Amino acid sequence: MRTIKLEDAVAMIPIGATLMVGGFMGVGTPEPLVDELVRQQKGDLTVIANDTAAPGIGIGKLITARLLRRVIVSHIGLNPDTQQQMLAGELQVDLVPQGTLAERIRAGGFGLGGILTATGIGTIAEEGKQKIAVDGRDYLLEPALRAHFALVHAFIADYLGNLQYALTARNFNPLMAMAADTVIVQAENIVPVGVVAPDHVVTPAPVVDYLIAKG
Amino acid sequence: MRTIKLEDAVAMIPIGATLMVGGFMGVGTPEPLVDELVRQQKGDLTVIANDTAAPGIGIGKLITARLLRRVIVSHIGLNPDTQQQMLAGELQVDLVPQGTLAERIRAGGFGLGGILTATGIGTIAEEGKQKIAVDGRDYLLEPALRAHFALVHAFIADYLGNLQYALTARNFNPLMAMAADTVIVQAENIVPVGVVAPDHVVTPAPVVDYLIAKG
Amino acid sequence: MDAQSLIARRIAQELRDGMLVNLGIGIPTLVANFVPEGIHVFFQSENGLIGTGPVPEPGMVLPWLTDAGGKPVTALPGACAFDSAMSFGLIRGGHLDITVLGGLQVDQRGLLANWMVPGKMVPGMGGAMDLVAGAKRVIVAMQHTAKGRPKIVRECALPLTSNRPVDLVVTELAVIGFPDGQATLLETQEGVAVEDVIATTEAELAFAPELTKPTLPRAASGAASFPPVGDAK
Amino acid sequence: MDAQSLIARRIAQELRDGMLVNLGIGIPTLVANFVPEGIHVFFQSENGLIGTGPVPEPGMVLPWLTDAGGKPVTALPGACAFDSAMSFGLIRGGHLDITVLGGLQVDQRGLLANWMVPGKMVPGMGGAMDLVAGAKRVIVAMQHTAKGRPKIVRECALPLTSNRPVDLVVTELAVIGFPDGQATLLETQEGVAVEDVIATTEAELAFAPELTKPTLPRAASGAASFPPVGDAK
Repeated sequence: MRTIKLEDAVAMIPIGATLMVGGFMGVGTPEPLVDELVRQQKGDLTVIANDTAAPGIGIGKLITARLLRRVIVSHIGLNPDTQQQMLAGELQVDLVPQGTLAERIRAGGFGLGGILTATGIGTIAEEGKQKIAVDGRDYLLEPALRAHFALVHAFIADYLGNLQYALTARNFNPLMAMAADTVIVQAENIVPVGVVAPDHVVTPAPVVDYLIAKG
Repeated sequence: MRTIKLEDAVAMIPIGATLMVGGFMGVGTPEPLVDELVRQQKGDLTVIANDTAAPGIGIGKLITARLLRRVIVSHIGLNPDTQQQMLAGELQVDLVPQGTLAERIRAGGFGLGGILTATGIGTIAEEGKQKIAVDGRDYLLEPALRAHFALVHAFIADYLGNLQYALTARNFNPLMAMAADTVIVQAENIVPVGVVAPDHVVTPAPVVDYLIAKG
Repeated sequence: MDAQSLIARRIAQELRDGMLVNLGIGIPTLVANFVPEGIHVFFQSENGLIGTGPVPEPGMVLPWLTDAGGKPVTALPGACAFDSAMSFGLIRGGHLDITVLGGLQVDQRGLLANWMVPGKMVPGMGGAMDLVAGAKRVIVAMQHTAKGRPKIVRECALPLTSNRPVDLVVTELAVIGFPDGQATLLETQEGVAVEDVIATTEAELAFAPELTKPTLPRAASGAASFPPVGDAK
Repeated sequence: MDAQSLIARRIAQELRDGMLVNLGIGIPTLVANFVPEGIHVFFQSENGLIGTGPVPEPGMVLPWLTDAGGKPVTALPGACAFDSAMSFGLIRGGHLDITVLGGLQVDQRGLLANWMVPGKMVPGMGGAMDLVAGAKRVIVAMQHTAKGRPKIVRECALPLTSNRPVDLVVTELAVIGFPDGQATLLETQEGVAVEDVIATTEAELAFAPELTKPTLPRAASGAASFPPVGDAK
């Protein structure tokens, strides 16, 4: 793990990259990283996230700035900009059931080829997907998801990169921290090694590549 | 969640049941529950666990007492009794790669049909298993595992049943706490509600059925 | 009591001590206000918390503690937090005793449509498909009709949420179950006549034995004359 | 220096700052004693810990903190604990930079057998199959021969651990890699002649350019005359 300046971290991300971005309706989204993506006008991005939040919040800022080519999300209902860009054909929106999305990301980070879930069977979400029977019950095969970069929000990071999350700001963050080639973390608090008890660490330090330095 | 006396908890378990038992070489195995199984001579059991520990330790006690018909485990190397009963045809031993075992148990608890892993491909562990190609790579389909009862060891339980584990005694315990019809917990410490911070809870209270009362 | 509270109060009677329950947004949220005395229910918020508490006092908002809509909440003693994989593991894995969701349409066999109106409203399914596929019991909380049109229909015109039928539909008029895969009127709300339910329901209804049978033959109720659906709220 | 320490010391030279490394039991464990100065390596114990420390002082044993063999250890500052799914997620998901394992046999193409001897020793694969399938780099630490018989063979007689070839085999005699799927002698340990390696190796060896080519033609080395294997330690 290396510490890095916010602008240098975002400078590493090429136009057209696939990003996982933590957060649930903006809660637990690393806002400084989102703001810097907008400032550096990193465009043509694919974003994998729970939702597109709302205008002015979290991923909503990327939508409004028209930096996204495609989103893979479970919900866009609270962001009219997303709906409008989607209907105008300017943004590809892949809707995935939330539990399936979480497990597909986890599978990507845990080295599994995909997941077998009954969710979506008998609905339009099953279209184009392989069905696999296990013990007489049908499941959809939903492939694993990975990204070039994960933008992760943590409540506490220690100097080694061990991460702890706060309450509902945890959501997709620890899953994404496992599932990207390069993991960039913005932490509310950076603390010396040993301040976080081993049993309270949620994301182990070795998976973190970069920790955004305090200003 | 209900509190229950040790003997009453074990009395619920029928002869021939399938049990998941937490622990790794006995570390994190709920020893009082194991001892009570031996005392009540609950036989013909199938045990799903990481290993069979060693004679006199954890699941090793069930082996020595000849209470097991079948074990589904990743390792038996440190228990000569297991090897001897296996070679004598008295005990069915299903060996499963450790990471596959952990994920199969998790899949059972998380409502997934099974897992797709490359582990075991090209070895005798692939025999009889379905191979599934995802994005051009082969994976073994390993079905989910569930049990009638999970015997779980926790470091701390609160009065509601929220669980926290200690260091390497965590291992399979939180996975098994999700994957059985009835979950019985033996905790080293039982504390009032609120003593464990919400972010430190590993197993949420609602999945716990019974907590062994202190003597 | 308004229609929404009537629905929520009736659903709350389904709660039992120790249950894990997920409440959707809208009417379902109100169920928490009617938990019978003396029982403890765990409410799950799918964004990662069991033990959601009421809105915080002014000055006490924690930005990392919200409901699934992003609105600040509090946490009760004994609450626990988890990631989204665990949250849906609880849902998909059969640990969730009851999910209460809103509905756009429910059909004859109990199949639910509640996540999109093609071309008009495409919010995404969020957690709805997992909740209906995974919960032990699925209860739909909705008004009986939308703009005068029935929401309990012969067949859903809107895209389904799951191929798993719901267990109970509670409206301001009635409680409907699906024993043997057939929409069945189990109760009417206080002061509502069986005939009122039939008149505002498109689906063929069977009747629970303890209900007074309707006096009008089904064919005469005119249910088949409702205009086609598709823009239900 | 004894054979085991020679092997461990050479493997330790493969470690880099910040790496996540899993050490198997036996010779691999010794690698931790030779970590080069000035670098920090995360050692994972697959029973659920990163940051395993040395054996505790008398009176300081914590029964909930052991190595994968159940022996008491300590935890270093910055350690973290996790369940077995996470432990193998780190391994299978490509987060583990190096796994160092013991070996019974390694073949010509780098395929490893290290988990059973049919009819004699069936301990179970434990984590070995996941480690070999999942780690970024697989290093085998083993003695060059067992009871005088080569362990680096044309084809493994014992059941394979994975269909993924290992990256490096380090013995007390040599360092062997598998570029282009061919066993290749990369180095000899100090004082060991290339001929000594050839004489104790059954597999056909290629030679790294910087190595002195052997003077004996391969066919004359008599490697083909080794007795069949099957009870290697």
